[in-house]
Amino acid sequence: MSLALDLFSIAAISAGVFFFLAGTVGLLRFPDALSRLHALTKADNLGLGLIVLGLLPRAESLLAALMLVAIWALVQLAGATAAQLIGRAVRRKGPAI
Amino acid sequence: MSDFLLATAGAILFTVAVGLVRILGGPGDADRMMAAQLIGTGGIASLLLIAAATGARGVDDVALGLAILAAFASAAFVNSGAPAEEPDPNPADDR
Amino acid sequence: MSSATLAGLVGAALVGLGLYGVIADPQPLRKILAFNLIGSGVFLVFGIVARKGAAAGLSADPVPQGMVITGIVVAFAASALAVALTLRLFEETGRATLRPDAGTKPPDDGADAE
Amino acid sequence: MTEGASAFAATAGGSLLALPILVPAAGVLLSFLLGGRQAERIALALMPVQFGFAVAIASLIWRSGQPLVYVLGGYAPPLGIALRADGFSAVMLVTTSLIMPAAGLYARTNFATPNDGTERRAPLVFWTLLQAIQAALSLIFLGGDLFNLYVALELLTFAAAPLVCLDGRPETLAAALRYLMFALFGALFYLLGVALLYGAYGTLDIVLLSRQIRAEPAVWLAAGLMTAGLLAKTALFPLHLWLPPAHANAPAAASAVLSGLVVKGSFFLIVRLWFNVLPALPNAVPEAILAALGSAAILAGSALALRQERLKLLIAYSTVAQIGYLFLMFPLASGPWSAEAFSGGVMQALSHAFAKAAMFLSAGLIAESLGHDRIAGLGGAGRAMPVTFLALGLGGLSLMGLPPSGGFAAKWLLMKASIEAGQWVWAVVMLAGGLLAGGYLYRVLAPALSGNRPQLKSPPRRSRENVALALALAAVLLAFAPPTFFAFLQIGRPAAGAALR
Amino acid sequence: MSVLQALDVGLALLVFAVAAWTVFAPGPFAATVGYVVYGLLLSLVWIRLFAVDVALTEAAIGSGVTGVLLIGAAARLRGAETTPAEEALTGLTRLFAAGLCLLVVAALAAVVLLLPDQGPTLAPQSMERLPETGLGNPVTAVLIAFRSFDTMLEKVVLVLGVVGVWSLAADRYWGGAPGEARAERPEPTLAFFAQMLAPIGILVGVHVFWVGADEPGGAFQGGAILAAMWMIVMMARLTEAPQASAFWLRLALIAGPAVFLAAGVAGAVVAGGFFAYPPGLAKPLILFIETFMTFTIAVTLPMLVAGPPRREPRR
Repeated sequence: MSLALDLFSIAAISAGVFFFLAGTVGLLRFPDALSRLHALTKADNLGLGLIVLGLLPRAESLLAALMLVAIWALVQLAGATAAQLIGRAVRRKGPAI
Repeated sequence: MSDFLLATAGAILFTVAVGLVRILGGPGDADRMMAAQLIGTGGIASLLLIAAATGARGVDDVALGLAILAAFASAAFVNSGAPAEEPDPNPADDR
Repeated sequence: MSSATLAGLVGAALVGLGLYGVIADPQPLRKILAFNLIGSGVFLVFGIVARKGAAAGLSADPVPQGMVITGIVVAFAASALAVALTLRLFEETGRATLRPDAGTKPPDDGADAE
Repeated sequence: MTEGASAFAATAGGSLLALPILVPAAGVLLSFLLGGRQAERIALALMPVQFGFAVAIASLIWRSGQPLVYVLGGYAPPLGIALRADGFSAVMLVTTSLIMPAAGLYARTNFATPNDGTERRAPLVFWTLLQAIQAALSLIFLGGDLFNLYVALELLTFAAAPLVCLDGRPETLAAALRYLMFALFGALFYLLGVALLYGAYGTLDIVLLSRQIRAEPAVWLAAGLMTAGLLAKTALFPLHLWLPPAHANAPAAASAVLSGLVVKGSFFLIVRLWFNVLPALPNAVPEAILAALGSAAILAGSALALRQERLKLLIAYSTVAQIGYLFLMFPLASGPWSAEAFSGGVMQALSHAFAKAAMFLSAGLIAESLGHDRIAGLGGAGRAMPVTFLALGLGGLSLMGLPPSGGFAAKWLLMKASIEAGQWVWAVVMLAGGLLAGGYLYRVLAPALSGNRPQLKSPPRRSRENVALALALAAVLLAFAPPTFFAFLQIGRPAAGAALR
Repeated sequence: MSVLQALDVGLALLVFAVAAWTVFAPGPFAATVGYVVYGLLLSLVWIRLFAVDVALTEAAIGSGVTGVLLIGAAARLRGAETTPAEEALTGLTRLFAAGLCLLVVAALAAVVLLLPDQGPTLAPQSMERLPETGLGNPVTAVLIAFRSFDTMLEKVVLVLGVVGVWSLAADRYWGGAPGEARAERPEPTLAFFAQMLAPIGILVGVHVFWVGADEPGGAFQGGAILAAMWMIVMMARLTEAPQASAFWLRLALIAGPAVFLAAGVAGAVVAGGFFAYPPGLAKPLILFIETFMTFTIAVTLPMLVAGPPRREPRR
């Protein structure tokens, strides 16, 4: 059982790292600010989500697990908001701001 | 297992660092703000991984605090850059 | 090398970087950033002192930790005051500068008549 | 720590030590809360109280012949914080509690709240921060813990910096910002030294530290960093650049407090550091460096004062020079002549505090009456406002070190000590500094006392002239300090370094 | 080298690189964003030093609130970015500065390396006296009991900070409200975010304050998170800063230090010394003081960020 959970953790966390990597590659390769923003938010939040998922089985208590989920949810909210705000600023003033 | 967690934390920090090199330099201030956003998510991820690996107590609260404040820099950036009263030049785009 | 010593070396480097910024950078805002770098370097030195004082079942000496928390709050207040001064100076003069001769212009009227 | 227990046996009346800090701090909070005219009322009402505390502390020390000690919260050092008052602390407390009300009485005209009681910006800020300076200085004079003293330094910075730009002119804003930057630099370097000392000895209590200090790299570095930081706050040459614009542009009452008292706060800590914390170090070289910087300050500050065109800037540069004298005591106060040199240094701090406060207040009156403070335009002004110029001149007497004045007593003691110690060079510098001071004061006084009476915009109010004159007379009267005064200064002074070496 | 050590080295290099960026970045805005990134990384370092209370403070104040302050300032200072030639330092001065800094770094690094692995500590004394306070978190005990005098005075410093910032107002705005006015039509994204976040953040802030008695957390950290919530609601222009002359605002700004000071003086009457707590009553008294301190910090930090009053007072 514990081995299965460990394997699950390893799989989820590795997938999470992969998405972080993908996000960074997107940042490096995409030509304009808006698509870079897209790469950043989507990949990062998926990445964090998978890492949280992988850490869930290792949480000491139900409360700690809920905390992890809450952290993920808050980052989702913050990421979506920041992306909106930055994206709109880019569109309003042009990418040079 | 804890070595694995630490290694992933390191890997995330590394990718974040590579991303920072790209976007801290710009070209625009918007790109730079993305750097703050990137390190926010990446930092929280590695914080959780390090905490799980080293068993330090109370780190969840730190991650929670960082998560709450994650969008603040962007909010300050937008807030001081463009007055809210200014009509959106292109309202149709907002949807 | 322990992680505490490593953090101490980072702290030393931060103090140096910040000091360079404070001396070499003419813009007030960047000086404020540099001050914050020095500050966090100093706090890290407190941090390693605390970590090396791990004892009695604690993983770090609480006394320096308390001092760092006090210091972070004071540093924030100092930044806020410096930023407010810089912004006001910018509003008044259209530029933010610390030129020495900015202070030596004689006032047009009574030096301190309110 | 049982070893330290005896150092913290609470002395009778020790709880008095908390009051000169807590009462003005409470005054700050109340003034800010109630606002309007209450700030002025609270500030002025607490000043005699503060004087009472200072005198009570001094008399307790005098009667017992011992320093007063108080442990806060029942947590003895090293875990907790102690307050300590020796003779030097008490003298500085009394001086502060005399100069503060003078500045306060003078400032009532400039910082009055209108009759309808509407709160105004400058008065509220001035009266609140004046009390904050009082609290910070009390803490500096009484603090027995190096981190607690860091908090005191920050309190002092936050209280003093906004006073510089109270009138909001752009050049005052720049001066305030520069002052703030130097002060922050100073506080951070001081704090870094504190961190190293804690790392080496696990305590920040001055008495406990002084028993353990050994000459080792961490201590040397800490001493260097803390001294550098405090020198920046004291504006010792070559870290003096911030002082003249800041002190010359502040309102006169604030300048008097800043120049007379606030720079003495960080000077006091340098004395504490070298004489109370680090007496066990072989300190001949660092103390010679301090005195060399002091000498440079005397010569450079005086020379720059000679070239100023504005009276307040001239007085501010003279502060740069007079601060230099304070540091001449360091190489002399460790030898067999230590008592004399120490007394001389303290006397210089006191007499400069009174004299400089008197001069800034006089300069403020002159600027208000003439509408400017250009030295070239002072011709005949001395005839129009004789009392003001008398105060200015008496203050100047003390700066030059002519008898009878506190400045003379100070320089005489220092000079005697330097000659007895065979360190002639400091005596020569002091003589040169006195001559230069005579030069820049002559530039001001000679034209003012001759020529036609100028048309005054408004004659200075008599009561305000008297305040300045009283301060100047206090500087003169210091010359007649009895021997018991100098004995008092030695109370609680650790046996000079020589005894330990 | 273990994985953990490798991670530490990597983290150290990253912190150093970002710090160097803030010093050498081409423009003030780029430097400021670098500083925000740096502040966040520092929280990780503090976790590695097992100083979780400090990490929380650094995350909330050092990175979060300071970030808003500095980014806002950098955005407003656009146009002041060019450095006139006469202000640039000469190469020689730079070289001298660099030499001086290297000297400081070398000396400091040497001393850091010389510090013994097991240094002097007050941890045992703290643990010995901890039961008297009724607290479980020794860092909180240091702040509110052992060195309460520092903490109280530092609260006074915050009040002076507000006085100093407000003193920069133009005379006609004295007593008016700082910051931006409430918007008729707030930015929808930001408004939504603020409305979503504020209730959660308030909950978290109170939680962090409350657990601070026994776990990492406390008045500073909880208060800073609460402060951030007020700031985001103001940034979204859902509400505006109160007038600087408002009595309740002044009361809120001094409540923390005033209650602390009053309790300290009361200690002289009932517990035999200034800032002493009566045995048995220490914990409730400490929580009482901390409640007011949390509240005051929550009000003070946004006021420090909002800057001097910028609008004429309403009567």
